[in-house]
Amino acid sequence: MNLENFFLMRHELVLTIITLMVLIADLSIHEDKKYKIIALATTLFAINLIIGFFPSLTGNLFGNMYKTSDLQLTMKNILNLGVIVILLQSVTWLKTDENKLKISEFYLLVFSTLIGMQFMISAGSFLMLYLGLELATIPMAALAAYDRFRHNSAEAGIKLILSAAMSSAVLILGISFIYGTTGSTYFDTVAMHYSNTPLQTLAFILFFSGMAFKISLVPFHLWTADVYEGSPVNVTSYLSVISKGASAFILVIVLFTVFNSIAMIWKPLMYIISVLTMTVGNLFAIRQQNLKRFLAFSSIAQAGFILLGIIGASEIGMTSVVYFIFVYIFSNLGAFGVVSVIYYKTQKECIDDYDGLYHTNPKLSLVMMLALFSLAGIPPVAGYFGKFFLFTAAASAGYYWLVFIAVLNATISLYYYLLVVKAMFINKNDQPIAYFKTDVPAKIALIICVIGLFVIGFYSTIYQYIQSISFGL
Amino acid sequence: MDILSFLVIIPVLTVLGIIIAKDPKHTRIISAIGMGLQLILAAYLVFAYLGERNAGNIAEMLFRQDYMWYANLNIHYSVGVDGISVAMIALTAVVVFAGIFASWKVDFLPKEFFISLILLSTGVFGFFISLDLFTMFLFYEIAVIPMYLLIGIWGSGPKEYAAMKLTLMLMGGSALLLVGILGIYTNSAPDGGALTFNILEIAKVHIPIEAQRLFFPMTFIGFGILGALFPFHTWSPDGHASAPTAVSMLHAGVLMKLGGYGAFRVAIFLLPDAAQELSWIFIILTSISVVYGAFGAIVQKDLKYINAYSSVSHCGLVLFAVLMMNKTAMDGAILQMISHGLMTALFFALIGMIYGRTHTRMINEMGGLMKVMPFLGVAYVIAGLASLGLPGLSGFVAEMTIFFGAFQHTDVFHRVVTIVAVSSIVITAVYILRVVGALLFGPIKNPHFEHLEDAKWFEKLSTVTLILAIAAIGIAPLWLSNMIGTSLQPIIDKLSMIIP
Amino acid sequence: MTSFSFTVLIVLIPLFVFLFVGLLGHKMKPIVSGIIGTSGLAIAAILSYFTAYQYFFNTEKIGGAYQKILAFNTVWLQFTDKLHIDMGVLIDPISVMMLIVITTVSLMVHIYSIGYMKGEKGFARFFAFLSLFSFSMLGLVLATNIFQMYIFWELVGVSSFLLIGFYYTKPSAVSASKKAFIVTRFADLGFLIGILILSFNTGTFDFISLTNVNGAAIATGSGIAFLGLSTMTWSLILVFMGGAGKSAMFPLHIWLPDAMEGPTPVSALIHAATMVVAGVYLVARLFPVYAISAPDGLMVVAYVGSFSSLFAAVIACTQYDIKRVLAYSTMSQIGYMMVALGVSGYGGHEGLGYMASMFHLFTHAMFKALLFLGAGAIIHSVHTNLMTEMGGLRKHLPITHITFLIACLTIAGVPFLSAFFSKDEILTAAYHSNKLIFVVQLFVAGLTAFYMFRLYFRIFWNKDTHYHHTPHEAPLTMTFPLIFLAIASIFSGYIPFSEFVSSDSLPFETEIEWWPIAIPSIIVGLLGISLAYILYKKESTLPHRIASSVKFFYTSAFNKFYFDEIYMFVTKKIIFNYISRPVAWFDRHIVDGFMNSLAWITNVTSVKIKGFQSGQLQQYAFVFISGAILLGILFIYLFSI
Amino acid sequence: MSGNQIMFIVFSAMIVIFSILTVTSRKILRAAVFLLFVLISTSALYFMLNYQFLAAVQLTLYAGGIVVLIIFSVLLTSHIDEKFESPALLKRVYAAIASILGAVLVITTLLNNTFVPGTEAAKDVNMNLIGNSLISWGEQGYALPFELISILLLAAMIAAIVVAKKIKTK
Amino acid sequence: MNNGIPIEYFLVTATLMFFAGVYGFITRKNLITMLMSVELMLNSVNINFVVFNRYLFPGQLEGHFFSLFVIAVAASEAAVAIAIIINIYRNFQSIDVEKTDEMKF
Repeated sequence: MNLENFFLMRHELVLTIITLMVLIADLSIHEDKKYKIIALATTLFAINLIIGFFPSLTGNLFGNMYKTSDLQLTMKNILNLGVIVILLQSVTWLKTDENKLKISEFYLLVFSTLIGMQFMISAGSFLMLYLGLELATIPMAALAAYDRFRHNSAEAGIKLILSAAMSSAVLILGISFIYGTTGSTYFDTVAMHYSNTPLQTLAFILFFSGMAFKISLVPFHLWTADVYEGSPVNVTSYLSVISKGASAFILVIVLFTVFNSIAMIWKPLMYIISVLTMTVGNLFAIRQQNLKRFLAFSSIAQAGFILLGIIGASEIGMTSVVYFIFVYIFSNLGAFGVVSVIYYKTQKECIDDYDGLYHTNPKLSLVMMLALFSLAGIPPVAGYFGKFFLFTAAASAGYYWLVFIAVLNATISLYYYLLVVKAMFINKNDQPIAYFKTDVPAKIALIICVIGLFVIGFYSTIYQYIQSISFGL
Repeated sequence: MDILSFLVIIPVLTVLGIIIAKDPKHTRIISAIGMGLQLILAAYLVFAYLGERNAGNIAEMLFRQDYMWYANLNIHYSVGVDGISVAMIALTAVVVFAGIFASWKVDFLPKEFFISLILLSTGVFGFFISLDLFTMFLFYEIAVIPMYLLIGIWGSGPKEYAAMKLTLMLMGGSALLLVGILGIYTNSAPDGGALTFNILEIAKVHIPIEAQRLFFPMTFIGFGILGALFPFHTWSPDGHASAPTAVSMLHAGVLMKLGGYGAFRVAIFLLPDAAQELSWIFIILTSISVVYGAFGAIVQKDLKYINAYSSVSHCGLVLFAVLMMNKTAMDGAILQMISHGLMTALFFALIGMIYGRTHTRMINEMGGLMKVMPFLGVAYVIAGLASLGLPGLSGFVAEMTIFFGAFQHTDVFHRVVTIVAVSSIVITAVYILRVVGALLFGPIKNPHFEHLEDAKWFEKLSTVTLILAIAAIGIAPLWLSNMIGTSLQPIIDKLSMIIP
Repeated sequence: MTSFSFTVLIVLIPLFVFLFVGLLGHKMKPIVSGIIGTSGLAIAAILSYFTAYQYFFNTEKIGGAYQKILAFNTVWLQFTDKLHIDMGVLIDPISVMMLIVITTVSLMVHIYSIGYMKGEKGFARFFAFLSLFSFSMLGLVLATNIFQMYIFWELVGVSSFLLIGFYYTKPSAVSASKKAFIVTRFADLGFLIGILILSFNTGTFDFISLTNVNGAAIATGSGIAFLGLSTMTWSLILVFMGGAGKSAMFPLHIWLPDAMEGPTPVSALIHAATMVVAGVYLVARLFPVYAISAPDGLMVVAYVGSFSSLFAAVIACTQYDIKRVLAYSTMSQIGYMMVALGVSGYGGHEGLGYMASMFHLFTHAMFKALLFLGAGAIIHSVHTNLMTEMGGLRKHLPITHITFLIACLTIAGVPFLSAFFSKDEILTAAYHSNKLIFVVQLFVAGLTAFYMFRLYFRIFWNKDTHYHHTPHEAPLTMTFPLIFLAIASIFSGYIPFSEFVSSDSLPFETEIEWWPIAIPSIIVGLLGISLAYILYKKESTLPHRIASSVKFFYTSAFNKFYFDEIYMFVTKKIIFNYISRPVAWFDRHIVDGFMNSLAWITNVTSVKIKGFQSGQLQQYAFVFISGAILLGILFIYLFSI
Repeated sequence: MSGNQIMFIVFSAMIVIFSILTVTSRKILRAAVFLLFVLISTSALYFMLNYQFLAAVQLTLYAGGIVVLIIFSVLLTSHIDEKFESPALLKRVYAAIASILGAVLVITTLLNNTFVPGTEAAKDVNMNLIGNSLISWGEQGYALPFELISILLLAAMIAAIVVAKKIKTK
Repeated sequence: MNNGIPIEYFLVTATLMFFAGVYGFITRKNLITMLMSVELMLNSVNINFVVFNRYLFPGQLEGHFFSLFVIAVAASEAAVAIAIIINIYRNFQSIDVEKTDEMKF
């Protein structure tokens, strides 16, 4: 082990160091000045983000337990990018009275879950995958329950931790069978020994159920809406964007590298799950009033679309999944950003409350609209490109009917996204949300999102870069 | 110089200009200037195109520009025009220009209104210049979405319902379309090689017939929904009825043409075998559209509904002609698109102006308006006459070309449906005269109408632009018809190769 | 050979006048627009006379026949390689004759209108429309091909529509104009389909190649196609349908009486002299095709014409509105022309009917225009259309009285007036071809004389009605055309028509067959006049008693045999209530309902499945586990590959 | 029947019975104690399989740590002698169906599977090996997970504190 | 083979334990008992790992260590879960899972 090796896993290392620094700072700062942690942690994380973009080596460490490649590095960078946006959006919330004394805990928990996700992405064995997953989940429950005196927050926390615990039990049951049939938990070895004997199929399905839980695929999604609704807004966006993105990444990697040999099993599986997820997510989203819950179901439906790329099971598929998640992060963060800004100013988070928003807060409405259009896959925002490439991937593999169902679902989804747009732009309201100034960090975060929404779509280099690095998988 | 891209750039710049504009007046002026430039550019394009052709340039598409965009999917930003697209671009420019003036007095959120309107037109222009299915679809969707806001915010009546229905149905159509396009893409290299979205390159290969059978209906219905194909037309009456003036103009005038244009440029051109094989189904549907729309229009009371149904009928004729798949009929189809685009835009502009004065669109509440507003009345009569196919106006030229083209088929089926389609001209006359009679003639029913003002200058400008265009085509159709016909040749050649 | 390219101007001048007056008319003094219109037409008329002179006297004939001269031709629209619509001017005997008729009558009507329309709102508009009509009608007759004819045919229709509906604030005028347009439009549908079939079979629109007796076109499509008739016959019958519509032949006649809602000069010009004979002209244009390749079609023409003329004459006897009487008389007279064409053969003396038809068209234009203009003068002075409210007008309106009498005598077929000759030729042709038709036409001649003199006596003799305003003679602008046309009515019969117009363009000789044609014709005419004299010279109850004695028949005829009602029933009830309404309903409820129900189903499903998201953590777990198990079962056992 | 087999039967029977009792007992403290029995029996199985270290960890961490934690929290939140009302019948039926179906599925699949033993020679499991493995970073080294679990424990601690601690409100 | 007890016996035992846990998780109303059910499930998986390791792949210790880490994870999970349960108790004055359903549909 030498310095180069450290550099190889710099994402995780730097993040760990930052976490520790925040912890130390927290211990040494007086209670009344805790707010300084905000600036410190954000700056540190920004540095981490930049370090992440340094060119780097790729390779395996710890006897293949830790793997990194350009693709995985990119994924981590994407996650970091998302997290910094969330951190910026959270500032308003953290400055509220209630959170005054637990500012640093927020950062600690976010960073440690992020470490978990990054290890998960870089996992080279099921053990690392499992541990990363747990690290990404257990503190997350605390984040969900962060607003201690809100019933909903507590409820979200308990629902998350218990269902996560159960799902991870199912997941490791699957892993135990994988181990039992292949004699290893290392991806490389497993991949060599995997075939479609019944037990291995069962093992795969159990494993997949556990992962599906994290990505909220139907029928493993039921926790999602409640947890999203109950959690503080920024935690919800963290959950729906980063946590989900990371899990989707690793699912793709595992499917393509480890379970490649049973693609004939998981392709039809994905087909079924994808159709179910899109449809159910959409059907539930239609009736929602609470925006967080609404976005929860919408993000369930979005997960269904991701499967389309996976099912493409090709270079294009891989690329489009990563690309879509990238786009999705920005779109969803844009939407959640607006929700959070408004929620912490006015405590309103229902679609009805947004009636006539455009007339008082036009900029926020526009950002929201762009974000929703991106989620719906309407050009010229990036979501269109994301969806198009996913569909291309699935179509290239010959799944035309699946694409058709997906596009129909995209149409349904457009319906409910438009409901929000309608509320903001069309509906009349005697007492709309009054005009207010958005805090600077949140504003920056929203601007980043909007720029991202346009740039990612039109600047094809991003997509091409992703493709160039996903070649090896 | 990449003059085609300017067609997209100018509107975008105009939108940016509007965003910085300070007050509604500036907004209007900027829009007018922008779209005026666009009109000039379109006119220049027509002449440049004809010049090139006269100079002996026989390339299928002129003014080609091609930039690689998404290299790994072989997606290009690829533009080029032939006579057909040039004609459609000119149509769009005219209608948008007229639309700006028809909505001169929008006072509720004018800035947003013009932005949406021009964005919509951006999509349309982009659609017509695209040679790449990807960008084509992109622009198509860009064109559809501003409709929602335009109808939802500035519309009237059950606008939210109508806007939603319209958007969803069109998006449902684009769902089919997307699958079709992807299907074409994935089959675009049956002999190996790179898959492509480029229309011209796809046209060179022979897509396997099984794939064609699957994707032709998808593509055709996808575009057909936008072209108000029976039974997928119901967004049209509600949408038009609720939309504000300029939007109805643009929508019926231009956006619906995307359907017809796409149907032949993509569905027929790229999937000719299946088109031959399956056209009979759609011919039946379109001929139903033609007659059905006309009958539907007879009993309507709302002016916009009448026009919407009439659009169903007329646009049905476009698709009908496209499906006839011979040069004359297709020529007629394009002419009909242009002609219908102009006259329906004129109709909607006038209806908007009348509604703005009378605050009703119910024909039974009106009457004798000719007396108080002769200019609008005359214009309405002209629009009506164009619609019922009076010689000397564009509608006649288009319809006749279609009928004669369609009648070139020697089998009974094609001839019978042609005669069915022809019979619509009588029904059209019935409802047009009914409207004109009830609206303009007779005694004035409502005493308030006695003091209504006639058109203002901007309204006149809008109306006259359209009338001139209609008359120009109606009186001297040959150059246009030839311009289209020449460009149709490659398509016909491709079709004739597979006709047994 | 003389160049006839200037003839384009005959068509274009009215067009320019129309555009000029139409666009700028409201800015001028009314009289200025009247003068511009009239002078424009005067130029056109002069040019027409010049054309006629040049054509008939200064142009070389080939083989003794008048040549068809393509004075001007340009491609207007190209359909296929073979089929293209041209715009041009075709000069041949009948088109030249029509030029004369149209420009003459039109000029007279223009002059007349300056007086008649004085003080009307929309004076300029009226003249603009008149010019538009003249333009269209001239374009129609000069058409080089059937499609150009169709184009102008439609334009004529629309000008007629505009002029009938000239008093657009009057609901009856509006509905009359609508009716006229729609009925003729319906007929035009047949015309159009006819053209479709004809042009497809022959591969050309062009009249010259179509009617070339030795050409390929005429020989095509002779095989039996449908219901025992050949394609060619069908197409020509359909084309005739268009002609029947314009010329108000039974059963497409219903619009013509209503069209009298228009200003009277319009009735004179359009609905008496020119437009309504377009149908006759159309058949004459295509006559060689009819005669050679579709004799069955020609039979149809003959019977339709004959029936129409009888039918109209009967109705005319019962009407009280003077313009309606004239309208039915027009219909009846056009029936004559159709009969003449129908019974005619092709070439030489066989083609007598053809010549007679054109001849009658010519004379009819003059005297019927005169009648209408006279009627206009009467209406102008007494402000009513109903003959029941008139009587004894001969004292008040001397010039009108005399000219009207001349016209009545002419139409009644009194010897040595123009119609005597033309009608005589028709009867001759009919006699040699079809005796039944001959008898009918002879009877109609009697009826004609009767109803015309019924009209004459009711207006100018009969009781002395008391008028609110003492009627006085019309101004010179109105009486001049009356006098001019009266002269024309008297003398136009002496034109040696067969020298100029014949089916094969070869001049031939005609002579009056006194027996058995001319004499009986004169006798029935005189009988009719006498009957009218007895019944209507003085006020009496006799007509009433006669009417009551054949009450059923009389009422039917008075109500035009209920044709309006039947049509009303068909359009209003059947089309409106049983087709359109259901279509609209179907559209709203079934088609749209289907689309809406998709949305509804989605929403309902959404509500129905909300129970899955019960908020109960344990239920979530249950679904999770069940899902995993089911997927396991599915993929292990069902998909076991 | 060897002693091993008897032991196995005893312990596995205990595991199964007490598991079921844990999830059906209507008194919470009893359930906790039954859980303890299950965990101890499991640890006994580990001993049988010759994984003493793991068995020890099982006893200390699981039985000693978690169960005690659970019992504490039970004491904090419930009355000890409170008897639950039994869950709704329908719920039990559903749960039973799911569980039994799942068990049947897994068991049949397991029984149908032929397990292929690895070819490597058995390793002697001793503390030395375990300790070395935990800090080595090569193949079969667990330094990285070990570090990771430390972060996890730290994070869990922070998480538990942040959620549960009482904050002085002003 | 090993000790004369077939591997399947262990696995069946573990499976029964797992699904007992599942049953408990679905039926128990008390949050803490649900947590206990989860512990049962995790424990059962541990047995699987250990048994596989011992019976099939004694050449390395992957299963063994996996169990070890699962135990650690279970502990931290329990800690956080209990913290949240206590918080729930403070908020709802009850730890009945059926009462924590304020958010639904």
